[in-house]
Amino acid sequence: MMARDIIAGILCAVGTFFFILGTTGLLRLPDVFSRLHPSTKCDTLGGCSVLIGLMVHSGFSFDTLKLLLIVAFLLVSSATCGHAIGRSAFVKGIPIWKKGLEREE
Amino acid sequence: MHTSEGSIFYRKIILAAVLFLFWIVLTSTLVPVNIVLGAICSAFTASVSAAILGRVLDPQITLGVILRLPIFAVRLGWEIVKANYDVAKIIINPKLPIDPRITEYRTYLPGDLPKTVFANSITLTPGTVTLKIEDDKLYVHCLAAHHEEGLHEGKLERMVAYLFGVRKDA
Amino acid sequence: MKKFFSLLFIAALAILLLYVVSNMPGMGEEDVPTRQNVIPRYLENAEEETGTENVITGVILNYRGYDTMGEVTVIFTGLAAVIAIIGRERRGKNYAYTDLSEIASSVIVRIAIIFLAPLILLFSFYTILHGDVSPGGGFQGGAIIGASLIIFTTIFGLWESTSRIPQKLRFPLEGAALLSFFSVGAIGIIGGGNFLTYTLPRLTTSLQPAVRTWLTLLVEIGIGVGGAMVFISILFALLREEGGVVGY
Amino acid sequence: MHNYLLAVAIIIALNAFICLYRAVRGPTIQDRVLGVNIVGTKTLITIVLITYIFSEVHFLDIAMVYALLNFVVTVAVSRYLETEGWREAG
Repeated sequence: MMARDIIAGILCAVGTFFFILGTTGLLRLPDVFSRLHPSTKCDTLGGCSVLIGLMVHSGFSFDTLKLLLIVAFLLVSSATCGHAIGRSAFVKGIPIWKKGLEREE
Repeated sequence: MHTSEGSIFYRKIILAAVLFLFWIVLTSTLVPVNIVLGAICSAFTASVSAAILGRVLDPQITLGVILRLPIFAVRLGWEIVKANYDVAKIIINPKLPIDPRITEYRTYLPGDLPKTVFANSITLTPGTVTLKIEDDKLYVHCLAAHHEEGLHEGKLERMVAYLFGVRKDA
Repeated sequence: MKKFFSLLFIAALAILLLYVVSNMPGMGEEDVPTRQNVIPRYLENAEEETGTENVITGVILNYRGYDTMGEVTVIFTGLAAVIAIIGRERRGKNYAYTDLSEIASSVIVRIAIIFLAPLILLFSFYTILHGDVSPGGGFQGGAIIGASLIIFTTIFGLWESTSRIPQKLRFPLEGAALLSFFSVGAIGIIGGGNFLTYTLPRLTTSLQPAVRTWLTLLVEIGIGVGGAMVFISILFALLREEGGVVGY
Repeated sequence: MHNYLLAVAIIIALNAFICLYRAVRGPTIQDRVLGVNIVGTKTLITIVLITYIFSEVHFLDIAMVYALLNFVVTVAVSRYLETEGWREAG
């Protein structure tokens, strides 16, 4: 058991926690706009955390750079995807959920 | 965006160089055959994508932007961590204390690229998602009231302005 | 009641299938029928016989070359079917394009695609060229090129895409897949071997593996380019409408 | 460490499975697209974990393809959804 493995383990655990959080948010929140929040934030951070953990775990090599590339790609693509979905819902005029309304399951 | 033939050519070469680095990372070997293939492929990709997309590398990417990028990335990373802590608190709370609203925000950032970076940073940070962008007006969905206030403080905008070296009154 | 019966049916089916699966020999065991005859030869000799590190590429492009040629033909049949119904673009005729949308595409998505498109394109070339050492190959790389063109078309519009990749360019390239197959196969026949044996006449044996590798690469590139062009042609043909005015 | 990574992979895969609920049930089409996108992200991370569990470096390429296609699918479908029906509306 090396210090590197411990750091990697902690980062992976944090990532898993955020993934579970994202899933919970996706199931609990009331409408499509608020569901975008856990998807864009928790999944991005969870994914990046697990990937960085694996980078620490594997040590430096070309594969580490590949993982870094995936991290950068994940950051750009998840933000853009969240925006694209939100925009399509907004342009289509889906009403947003206000306080006091019934939850839309 | 006044670009002469020469500067387009230089930007094509820079794009090809970036793609070549990407190729080296992908193939993860330094065999001569691979390097030759990579040089051919990246040059070909640069010219083809310039022809298909109709433009090469945004002219707003300067050396200064690339140098300031790591600082920006670290600050943005910290903001993302804070954002997640915030959203986590809301989701775990059994009462689900949310009060969603859509707010408008006017940005002074010029050009498409800074606006895009700004909008994507908004999407990644506390309880806000950019829904639509019209010229310099952004429609932002906020999860709760304090997120809206946080957005209007303009901290993120200052960060992006720092990245692209933009002054507010410029 | 109906739901109950369907559930019951599904449960019975699941039990039956699980029973059948449990009687099958385990994965990777020695006495599996597929491991008796042809697989050991592929696994042992593929690397030296075909000159490719990835056994699957060796099987697809060498041992079962005819099979792959058939698959390429299937893609062409798809294109032929689409064209038979909708027809190719003809010179001097005007077409309307269905995506003259009044809703302008988002700046954010456009900028993101402009940044990512070169990377996607380069990645597809990587997939095509490194089919012999990594997962991937001509078909997969061609599909990735097709996918990148799909997003380009959805964001920038069909008119622009068709003018950037004109039929004049697409038409000859579509045949690249079959053509590279036939020509490389014919080289084998000229060299005195079988179809698709990748041998050149009167070559010293030390040069033979390198030649095989490069010819395999050539076939991969042909399949990739041809497949991508076929995908793009099908996409354009499906989105097009006849009888309107060209342009916005 | 391998067993630990395997556990993480299994938990994330289960998460992806639960997210399918949103893709199947989601009241609006945008919900479904969002569900599919999230399942894609989780699958990507699972593939990367599997790379390190089996020490098969080539799987990273598959993970990259998955990331690219996830992006392509989401953007293309969202674009289709927002322009859908513009002709009927005038």
